[in-house]
Amino acid sequence: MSTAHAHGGHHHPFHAHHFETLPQQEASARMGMWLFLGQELLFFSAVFVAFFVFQYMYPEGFLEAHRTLSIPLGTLNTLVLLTSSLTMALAVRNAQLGDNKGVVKQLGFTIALATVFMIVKYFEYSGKIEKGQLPGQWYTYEGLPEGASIFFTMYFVMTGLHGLHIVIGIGVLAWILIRATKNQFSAEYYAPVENVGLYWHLVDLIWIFLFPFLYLIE
Amino acid sequence: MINTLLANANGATFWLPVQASTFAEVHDPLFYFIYWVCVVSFVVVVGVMAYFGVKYKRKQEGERTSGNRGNFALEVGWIAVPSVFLLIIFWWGFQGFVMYQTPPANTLNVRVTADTWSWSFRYPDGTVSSELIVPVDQPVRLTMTSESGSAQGAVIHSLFIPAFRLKRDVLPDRYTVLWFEATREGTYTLFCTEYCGTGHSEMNVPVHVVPSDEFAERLAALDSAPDGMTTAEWGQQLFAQQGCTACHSVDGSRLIGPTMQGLYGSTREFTDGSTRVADENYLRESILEPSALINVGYQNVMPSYAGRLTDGRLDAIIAYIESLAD
Amino acid sequence: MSADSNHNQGHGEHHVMPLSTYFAVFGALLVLTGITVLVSFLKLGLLVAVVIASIKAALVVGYFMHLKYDDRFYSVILLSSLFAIFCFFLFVFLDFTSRGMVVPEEETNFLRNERAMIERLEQEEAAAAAAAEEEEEEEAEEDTGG
Amino acid sequence: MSTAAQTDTAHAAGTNYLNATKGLKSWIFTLDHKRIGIMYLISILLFFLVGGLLALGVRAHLFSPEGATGMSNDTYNQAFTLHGAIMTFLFIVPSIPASIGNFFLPLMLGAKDVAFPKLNLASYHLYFLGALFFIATIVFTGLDTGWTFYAPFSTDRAMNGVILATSGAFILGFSSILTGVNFIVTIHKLRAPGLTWRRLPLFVWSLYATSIIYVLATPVVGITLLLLIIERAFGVGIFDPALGGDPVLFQHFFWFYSHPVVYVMILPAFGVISELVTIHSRKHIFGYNAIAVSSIAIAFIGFLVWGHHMFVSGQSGLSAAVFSFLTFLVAVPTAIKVFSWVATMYKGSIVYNTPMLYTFSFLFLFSIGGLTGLFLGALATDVHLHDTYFVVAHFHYVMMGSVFIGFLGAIHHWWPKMTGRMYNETLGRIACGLVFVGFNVTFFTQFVLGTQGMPRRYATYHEVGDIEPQLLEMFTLLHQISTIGSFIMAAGLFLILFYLLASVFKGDKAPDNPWGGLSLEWATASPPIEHNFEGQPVVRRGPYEFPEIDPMIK
Repeated sequence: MSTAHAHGGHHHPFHAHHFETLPQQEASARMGMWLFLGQELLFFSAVFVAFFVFQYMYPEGFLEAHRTLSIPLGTLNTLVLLTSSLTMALAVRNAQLGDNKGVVKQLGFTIALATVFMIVKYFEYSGKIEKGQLPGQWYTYEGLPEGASIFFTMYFVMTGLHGLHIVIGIGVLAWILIRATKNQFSAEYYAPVENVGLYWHLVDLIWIFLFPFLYLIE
Repeated sequence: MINTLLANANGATFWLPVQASTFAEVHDPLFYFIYWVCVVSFVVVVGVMAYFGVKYKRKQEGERTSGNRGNFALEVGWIAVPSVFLLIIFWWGFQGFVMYQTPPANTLNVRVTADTWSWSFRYPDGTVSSELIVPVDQPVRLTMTSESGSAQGAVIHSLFIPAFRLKRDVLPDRYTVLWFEATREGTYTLFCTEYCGTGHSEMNVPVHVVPSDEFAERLAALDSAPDGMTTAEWGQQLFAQQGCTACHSVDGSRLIGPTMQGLYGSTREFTDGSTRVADENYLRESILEPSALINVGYQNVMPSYAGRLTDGRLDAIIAYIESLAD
Repeated sequence: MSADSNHNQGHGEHHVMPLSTYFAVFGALLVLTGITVLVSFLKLGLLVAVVIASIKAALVVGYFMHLKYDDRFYSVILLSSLFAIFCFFLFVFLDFTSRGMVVPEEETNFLRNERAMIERLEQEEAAAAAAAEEEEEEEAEEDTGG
Repeated sequence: MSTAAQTDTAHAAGTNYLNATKGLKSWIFTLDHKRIGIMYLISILLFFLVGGLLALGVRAHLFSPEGATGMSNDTYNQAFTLHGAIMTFLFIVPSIPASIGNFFLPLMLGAKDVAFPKLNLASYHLYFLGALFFIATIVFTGLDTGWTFYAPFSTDRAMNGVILATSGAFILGFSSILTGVNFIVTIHKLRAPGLTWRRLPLFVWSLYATSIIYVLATPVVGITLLLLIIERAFGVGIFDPALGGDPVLFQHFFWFYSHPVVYVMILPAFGVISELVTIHSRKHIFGYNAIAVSSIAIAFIGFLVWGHHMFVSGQSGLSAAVFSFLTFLVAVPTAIKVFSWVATMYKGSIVYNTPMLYTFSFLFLFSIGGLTGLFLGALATDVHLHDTYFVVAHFHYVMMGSVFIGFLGAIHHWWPKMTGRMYNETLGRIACGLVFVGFNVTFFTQFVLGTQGMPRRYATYHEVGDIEPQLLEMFTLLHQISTIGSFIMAAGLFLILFYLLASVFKGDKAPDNPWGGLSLEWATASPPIEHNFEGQPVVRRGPYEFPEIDPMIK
């Protein structure tokens, strides 16, 4: 299809026929990604609203319940995720420079860090499940004021949704890692790396807010 | 046709039902103000449209049309003028809303409980009624909540009395407050307007506005059959009013619960394997504590009526069920 | 194609930031994380945490996500989302925090503690009953007096 | 290479997007926005048929106080729930944007396709998947929550279809979001040379505003429904007060989406009317900037007014007042549009064809729909009218009387371009009249029902709890008139179905530009060729600068 509409310029294999130029296509892809990120923010905003509403309703329950969370584990995960953000940004930079090997290396780091994050999460979750610090009707832990069960509902919903995004992130990171091993990216075509990067930074952004709200604020 | 409606309507108009509360007196003028704003705006917009439609109907292909692309003054004008009316309507509505939300002192306090699918009203002296009885010209405050006597959770209902122009949602585990002062004696209807399942459309009961001096009498009379009615007949009436008919038929057909036809004196089988003859004691217990024994083949969904039926009413309902024996 | 689609949209492909910028931003993020953890022990509350988190977010968005060097329209998208989120928070909280402000009676609305509600009602009812009794007594006195 | 109609020379090989490739597979996996638009159109109309038949069942049942059809309360509740859910999620939210919009947006921009054709196909597939969930709900379980899924009824008590249906709505949400993203990027990046923002057809502006809402509001209902699913499946207690949750929070979440989505429905119809009223009266639109800007304004103010669905739910008096005030604010840009359309007709050359008749109907019905909103926006009157048939009548005037009539107008206006065939004009006018009369008979009576106090979602209205006899008499009469009206309307709609289908097989061949339109979709063949245009069209003037316009006449 695209060959039938050659406009005389270069023709990149990933250049779709309905775009005049590759940069136009790249910019469109990025704009689409930013719009997608906008909706992601709205998606998460609802659980934040719910969290604060319940905190307003049950201040004591939330305070006592949040003290049962482990600040060291939370901080560790924050550091892990921030570092993965750095490696992701470096992967994009390598892609900009057309260095597919560098992309592979940095994406490898990012995936590894994401996995570490999930492992830490696993230990946190299993601790909660053991103690019965669970949502709603599953809540069996004793000794916390009214509203603690809602705190754990929100804890699991918020970190669960975020974790789901991490898992999806690992999937798409792996996908572009494979594409990078095939040398598919170049200085003029690297939008997939960049867009996955934007997604990954968003996951990090959400955690930047989740961490203090859930673990820290007294 | 409209005239017949009006003639039948007992003080009601084509647009609004009987005006029977102080809030209705506040509501109706605002309603008609908006109504006339709408009528005039509609006539202007559609009238101008129709005029242009007729006047500028195409007479020949390719005829010249105006090069007009806008008119700043006109556009500012039609932003400004409606805005003024919108502000008036907003402010007027807000005033009424504050009144609707602010009960005066010295109200008669009635506690309202909504269940699926019946209402119960508890008066300060402890009398419980399934119909709302209030004295005329006396502010009444309803403190409302939704409960569930059955295994399933309580849901949101909404109490609506068109003659009083009043409505407020009734929530589980919360209390909402509504107040009114009835200004006109008579019997009106109270509807549930928040969708609540199977019996939603049958969750309506009468509201009796009675003279103040008869009020105490009416409350007392809640406990015995009205004049000219046998206990069983009264029981039949109560059976319908309490919403029993939503789940229990009296003609042998199967609804959510067992039919009442031939129930009395029959032997019932229960999910725990026991059996029992349906005598008066059984009926009484299964109304007050329905989840204790569940008939085989039915769900544990009936709410408890403990605290919602006075003894006299309970007896009447039992008498009615007895009268349906084979 | 369109006039503004090809050339004048500060496309980031030629803007490769130096490595030092990335590490500087990363360092700042680490420091801010440290601060926010330390500050939490001082119990300074929500505001400080939100401010620090916002600075961190701005760093990530601005540098790691290249927003600073990209098409301004992306910032418009971000701001529109934040506007919608702001409205969402504002009005939900307006409702939950202002009950009872215009209408004092609303304090009873959505009261979650049933016992408190029943007590309150019973007190009112008792007071009303007492008042009624007094009236009756007065009437009775008047009767005997008469 | 200009907008001038050079392309009416029959396309060399006589191929167009319809016959370029053959076979069912070439449709299901097509990346052509026009074919995707057509698939949307067919699916949407199919679900309109299902929802419409349910509505007829509902209306027939209400013909007598005890229920004329003899269906049980539970059956009735499922019927009205599915009517609402199907009409909202499967019909009206995607209606104009996904079908007409998909087809015409790239054409109007002079582009070969939307920015992300694969994403476009994916959103159609998601739509279809979501629709399958709704069908599964009908076939396997039941759904009796009302389309609003209010907690705690939906988490606790309702039939088991809740999880299926909400999952379906969740998936449909993603379909909407992807469409929105696609449209915004397309409008930004794929405009033809010379097509500046101020030369965009107003339909494109309205799609732009719609897409903003798709992207910013839909995710919230996504998460809300997800939380509802989690709550129903696991009992986590977010919305269920028995577990410490808050049902009013659900209402806030739900309406944060569901009010803006009302503008998703109406804005494209506004755009359609802007096109129709100009072309068929050969006039430049009155106040182009005001109409374009007010679309965007409505999209944003639409996010600030959701609480007017909750005036009696027990939200605080202060927030009720704020929401009421903002609700009146949104009335202003809407009024601007209506006045501008009427003013556009001034000194025009108005032709009375079917699309123009729909435009007149739209203005008539939308005026009623919009004005009756004033009763519901004012706090004191809303207390009386909330959750009564007045609300039912109001939103049917807006959604059916305006959006659906706009949709019909759009279909008639662009039918020649989409299919290359002309429909029967006489039947078109008759059907328009039937729908208009039937609609008013059906729904105007419901205003009176509502003000008299008839609550909505009632399966029966006989005297279980002693409804006052005079009310009962009135309710019965009005319900009967309303039911009769609904069948008149149905007759009109079936007539439309008939002659449109007939036109596909037997209709006269349509010229490339039957109405003399200036926007780019008229500058290509009817039906368009596979890649829309022969070469790249270039725009040199605005879409409403008709040759008949004489700048000397003021």
